[in-house]
Amino acid sequence: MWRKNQVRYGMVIDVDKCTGCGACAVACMSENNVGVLPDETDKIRSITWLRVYQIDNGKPFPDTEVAFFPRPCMHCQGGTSGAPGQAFFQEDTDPQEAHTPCVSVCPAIATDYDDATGIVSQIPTRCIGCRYCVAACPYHARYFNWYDVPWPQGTPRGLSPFVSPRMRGVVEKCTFCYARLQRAKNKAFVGGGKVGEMDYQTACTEACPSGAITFGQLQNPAHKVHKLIQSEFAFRLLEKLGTNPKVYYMSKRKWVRMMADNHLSQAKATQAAASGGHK
Amino acid sequence: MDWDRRTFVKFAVGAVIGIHASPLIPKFMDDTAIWTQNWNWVPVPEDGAVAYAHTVNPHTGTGAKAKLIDGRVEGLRAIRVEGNPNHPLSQGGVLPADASALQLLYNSEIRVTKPLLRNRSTGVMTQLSWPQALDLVAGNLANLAKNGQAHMAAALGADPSSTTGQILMRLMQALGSPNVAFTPTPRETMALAGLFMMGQPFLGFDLANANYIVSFGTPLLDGFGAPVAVRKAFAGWRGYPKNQARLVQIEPRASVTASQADQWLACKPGSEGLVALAMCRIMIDEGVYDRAIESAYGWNDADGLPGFKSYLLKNLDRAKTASLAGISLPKLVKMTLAFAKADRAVAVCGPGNSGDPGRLYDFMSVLALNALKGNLGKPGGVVAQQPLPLKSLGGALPEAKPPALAMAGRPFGVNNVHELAQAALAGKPYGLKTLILCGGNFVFNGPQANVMHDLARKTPFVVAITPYMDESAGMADLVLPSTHWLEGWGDSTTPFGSAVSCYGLHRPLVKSVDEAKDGGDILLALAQRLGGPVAAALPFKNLGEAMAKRTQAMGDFKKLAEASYWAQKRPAYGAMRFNTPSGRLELSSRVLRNLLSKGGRDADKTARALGVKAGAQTAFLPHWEEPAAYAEGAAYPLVMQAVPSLRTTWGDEAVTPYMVKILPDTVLANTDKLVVEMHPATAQQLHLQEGDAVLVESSAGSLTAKLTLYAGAAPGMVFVPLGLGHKDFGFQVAGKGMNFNRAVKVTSDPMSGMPIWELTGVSVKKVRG
Amino acid sequence: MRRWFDDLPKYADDSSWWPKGTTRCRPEVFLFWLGLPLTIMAYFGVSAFLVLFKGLNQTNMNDYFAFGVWIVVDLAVIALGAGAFFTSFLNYIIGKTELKPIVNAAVLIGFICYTGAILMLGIDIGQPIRGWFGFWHANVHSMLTEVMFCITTYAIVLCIELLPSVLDNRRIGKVPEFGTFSHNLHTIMIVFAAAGTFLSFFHQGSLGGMFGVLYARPFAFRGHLGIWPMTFFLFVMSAIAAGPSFTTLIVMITEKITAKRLTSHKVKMLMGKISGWLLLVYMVCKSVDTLYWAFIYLPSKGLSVGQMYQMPYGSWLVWAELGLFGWLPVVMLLTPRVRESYGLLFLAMLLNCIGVTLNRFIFTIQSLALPVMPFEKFISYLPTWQEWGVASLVLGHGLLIFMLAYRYLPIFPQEPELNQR
Amino acid sequence: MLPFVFEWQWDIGHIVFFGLFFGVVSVVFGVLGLTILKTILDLWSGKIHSADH
Repeated sequence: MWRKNQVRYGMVIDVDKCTGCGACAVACMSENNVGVLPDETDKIRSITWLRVYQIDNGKPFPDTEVAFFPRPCMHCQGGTSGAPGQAFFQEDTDPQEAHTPCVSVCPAIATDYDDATGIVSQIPTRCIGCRYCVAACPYHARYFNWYDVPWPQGTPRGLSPFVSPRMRGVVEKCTFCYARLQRAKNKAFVGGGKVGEMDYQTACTEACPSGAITFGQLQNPAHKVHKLIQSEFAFRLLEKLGTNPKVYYMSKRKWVRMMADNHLSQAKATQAAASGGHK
Repeated sequence: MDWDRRTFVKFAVGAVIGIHASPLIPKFMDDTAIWTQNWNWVPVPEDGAVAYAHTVNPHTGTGAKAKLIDGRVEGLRAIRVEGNPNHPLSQGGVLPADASALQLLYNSEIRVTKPLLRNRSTGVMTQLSWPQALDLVAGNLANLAKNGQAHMAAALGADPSSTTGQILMRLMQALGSPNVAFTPTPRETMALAGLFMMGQPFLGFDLANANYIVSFGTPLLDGFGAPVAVRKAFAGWRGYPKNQARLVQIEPRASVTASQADQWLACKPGSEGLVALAMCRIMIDEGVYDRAIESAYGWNDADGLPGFKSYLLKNLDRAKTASLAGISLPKLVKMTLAFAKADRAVAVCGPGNSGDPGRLYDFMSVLALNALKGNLGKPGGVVAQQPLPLKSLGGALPEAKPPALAMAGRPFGVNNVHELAQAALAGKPYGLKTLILCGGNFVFNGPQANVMHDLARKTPFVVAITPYMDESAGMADLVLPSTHWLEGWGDSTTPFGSAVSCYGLHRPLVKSVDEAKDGGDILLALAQRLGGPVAAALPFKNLGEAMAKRTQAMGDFKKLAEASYWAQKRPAYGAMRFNTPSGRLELSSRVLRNLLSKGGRDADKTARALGVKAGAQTAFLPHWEEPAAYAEGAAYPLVMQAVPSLRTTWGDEAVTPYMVKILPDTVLANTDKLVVEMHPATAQQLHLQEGDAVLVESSAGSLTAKLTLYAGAAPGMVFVPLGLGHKDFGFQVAGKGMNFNRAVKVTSDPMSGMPIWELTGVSVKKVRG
Repeated sequence: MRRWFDDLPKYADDSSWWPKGTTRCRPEVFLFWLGLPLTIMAYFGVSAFLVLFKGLNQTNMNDYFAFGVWIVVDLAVIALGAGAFFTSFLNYIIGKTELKPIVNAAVLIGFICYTGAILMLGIDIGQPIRGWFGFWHANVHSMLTEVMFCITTYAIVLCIELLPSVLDNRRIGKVPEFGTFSHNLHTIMIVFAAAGTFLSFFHQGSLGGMFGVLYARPFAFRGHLGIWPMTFFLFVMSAIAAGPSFTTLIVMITEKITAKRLTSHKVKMLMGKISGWLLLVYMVCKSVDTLYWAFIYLPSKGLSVGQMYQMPYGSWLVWAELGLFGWLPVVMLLTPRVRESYGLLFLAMLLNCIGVTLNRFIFTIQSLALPVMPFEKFISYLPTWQEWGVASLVLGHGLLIFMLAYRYLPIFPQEPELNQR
Repeated sequence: MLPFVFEWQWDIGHIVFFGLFFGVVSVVFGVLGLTILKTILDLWSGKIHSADH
């Protein structure tokens, strides 16, 4: 049985519109006070809440093609996911069944699944740094602070007071710009209205110069995302695992859609593409 | 009582129980927990009243919205740069460079805060007061002027159309020096092509309304014109279940544009213009072209010179051309017919991937193709922008006597910073005594960085006006701190390719660091100190005042400043007015002909002298000249081209820490190694493998990098990311990768005289490391 | 005239502290050998300081390898330490009193393993001073929470279980308070044995559950039985199968080093037999589980077994874990002739212990090494010297404690009679 | 851990988990306490055991 009328924030990213410019990633970092380390080419320790993966179709010249998967936190719902491609967002009410991979494993409730919004929160000040959640996430959307951030002299002036900078030794990740929701709620409360679609948009959505990112309430027919996820071209990353993400992608290109999940038929090809390393 | 074992044990046990009973332990744990959340080296940003202010980033042309916070302790500060939804071009979108602008603004480790005098021998910097610094420069210039050597002072600026650029020009002109050059842009090539063929210097592509777009090697989606605007248009082309418009990309590499395009025709490097001509030929052969063009001057032979039609029919065999360009003819024909059939089709020319201003004849060819398509002045076609209603800063000033260094015997003066530098270095006709670098960071951006480096090193007195301790400042004797665009006044004009003209303006939003002044203010103060004609030519108290005068026609300056932009409402549709000698479209340019035969010179000879092989036979026609890079010889068998990316650079600003952070390891590999792309087959021929350290060497310079094999790279080429390899800009940016512009060989376009460096002949060798 | 050090031997003479009826090496020799564990501890000290002071960037762990050698060692030693709870379970609760001669040793080894593991976990987390949040804000749905609770509590139980052995020291035992206390503890030991068994059983399982519940990590995920994934039960089984072997192994090594007989071979054979049967049960389940995982579960996620084993973590691991270190020890331990031979029994038990260690390694490292997203890259991991330093703690403080205990505490009740000459 | 901890909300998991946990803990420490108590009583009543006896 499904709860359909709930507020569930989610995102649709149009891969065919994404030009991989990275504006989303940078806007995200400036919104959320992400630091920069002396060596950021060490990708397996570099904190990018929204990482733009580059993929290619592995075909020879001149049929080569690249595309981009901007990857925020998927804010997995867990539970029984909608069938691949099937758009309507489903969720399981049984708490045992419906659990987010990372939330259920955190020993200290430093990350939580907000039942009112479907947003997976992160509380760095409570995180003990066991990294169990990092191990649990197949999207590598969770990042551990391996270092203290060396803020260059003066740069803290440019930091936003709405998101506190993290300390070393804790995990952080995309929160769908939760601080923005807070502000929207406050405004709505003062104004006596409800939080409208445009009142709460994430930094990446706003920034994207080609409007490839759409954000809103997946189960609210009035919101754009609700229509978009019904499309036959909509898909999600690693749907077979049943993580039931709330971030959808769209592409007319079959190879892109194939690249989003593991397929026995493609086992070899995907491996080749992965080891091809054009990322 | 005495302390026997028993008492001790009792005491110990008692103590343990006591401690556990007391709140000591929980209190201590609580405190430690709190402490871990308040490490004093983790910054705590101050909260305060939030306000937004509109502005325009002059480097990207993006309409931005700065988020400001007024803190009780910290005062007013910017915490974010977001997009301005009202801005007609960027419509709320931003680029990485915009979104991370604060990282440059607030990094006091890279900002220049006070005037600094550098001792060349020791390299030691000493602080000066502003009066001292200005007197030093003014004294130097005045001295030159006194000895009739004013022309031995040169100034390089970022943007000639900006008010600061205008001030710089007037300053030097009034001083008596013809040597002012600016960062070369495709806007100038476009202006020339437009003037020569249509008498229209300001042309744009109505991308938003086109439904069939053929791009000739222009990196539409990797960085072109106003990148955000182009992306907004691109977003409109896309749709489900099928796209609204068809994009065809013609270039040698599977770039982002090529990949996102509906069709990618991989061509030989530098043959894009040729493809445009081939399309013209096909359209003529198939008779699918707008008959109106037959009335154009130079369609048929005229004045004993071949017309465009006969030139194509005679010299441009379809099959030969296609194979020369490396494109399958059937594909090309099919595409051309679709292009001709489409109701709102446009052919786009522009800067190359390496960010050069483009080749004049290629631009002319593409314009001709558009004319053949008959889309001039039509929605989704090539339109003329309404010229910006900008007043000039004052009356015309007398031309400086001695010829400009960059003229190099050309019939018309052009902005060629590279020729200026080379002539000055060679001392032909004369050398430089003073060099003013006003923005643009030429020592890094070049175009040929090593030449600009030498120029700065050889010139006795170098002044750098810059917000940052950048490469140019590092070479300067005197560094004058100018403001960041969020701190001061400034403006920018219509970006390349835009269908509507647009003026961007930025004003001081936050307190400027220490003693930094607006670049314009510094120049004006200099003018005042120089006095005489110079002061008279620039009678403004400050840059703001100058901008106010210049923008009078745009209405109330205060309102304008707050809106931060002025823009033409809608593209100027309707029959295009041709301000040519013939009053018609000129496929064979008479303007050009007149220029070449100015002063009774033989146009044919001049043309040949300038490097147009067929001389007058083709010099005035859109035609194709083989790129110089082909003629580099066996020593440099490969062709090098840049990979532009909004992640590495846009405009003349430096890459920011966040931009470096999001670079994939196919651009910047661990640790901080530049990565160059090559086709697997080419690598095999050179016995190179994935991950090899290679030396990319041209006749002008070199760079070392890590090699990656990319099937999408054209064989016989090597592709180098653009905009990395800064020596300065702090530990987050310095030493990341290598500078493409240190390896390029800059040549001059035969006819426009603009510097071009789209392609460079190189050799690639494996090296240790 | 007397030199200042002439009296040293007298002062240093600790023979009165030795267990009754035993002989130990001379103090200076003992002191000399203490140098070994102390050196290791020093190495640990330096590494631990660096990690705590500079942060976990001192390791080679990263956002892909969230867990490293520390977790592997933790899991391994906790599994090997299972001898403690299972032996005392058999001894006190089932009433297999034949195991009495070895139960002290088992408890001591358990104590070493658990304290070592806890210390390492304290260093492994990014915010050690906040470690207790795990207890305070406990998420009862997390396997790791259960592990934390059970391990800590069980460590306390182990201390209590070990207490009698300490109190029975010849000198300490003379103190009436201690003697009496120890006597009373002995009489009630069954309760602690029961509690220990309960706690141990659950956290051994939860350690396996930790991986089995990672349903987004196809390599580790396993189907559930009730609220527990298969790995829960597999880990318990492998632990109780390897524990007794490890205990016996240590005893045998001690015998070789001290050139004494500490327990009768009968006891060792019994331990071997117990190990053997438990390992058999485990191997059957494990094999079935592996087959199901490889041929039914993985394909359902669009993955093939081939993808799961990429060099350096190639398919050789399967053969090693299930064959050489799995079924082989089963066969050996269940063969009486093997158990009778000191050497072969030793070998069989060694294989058994390596097997369980390898299993923990595979679940920790390989689960993380394998990219789940098809466009991700495969990366491998090697620990830094700091990581090895911290990991060597168990060895260092293990040696130290065991040496002291062996010298002063009556760990091996059979020793006197077995070594009469 | 305790119902008055910030953000504590009751669910069956808490009851089961902490029920068992605190159960075991109280057994362990209870018995330990009793043993200590018994020891003290023994010492008073002179039922003294020591390594010699």
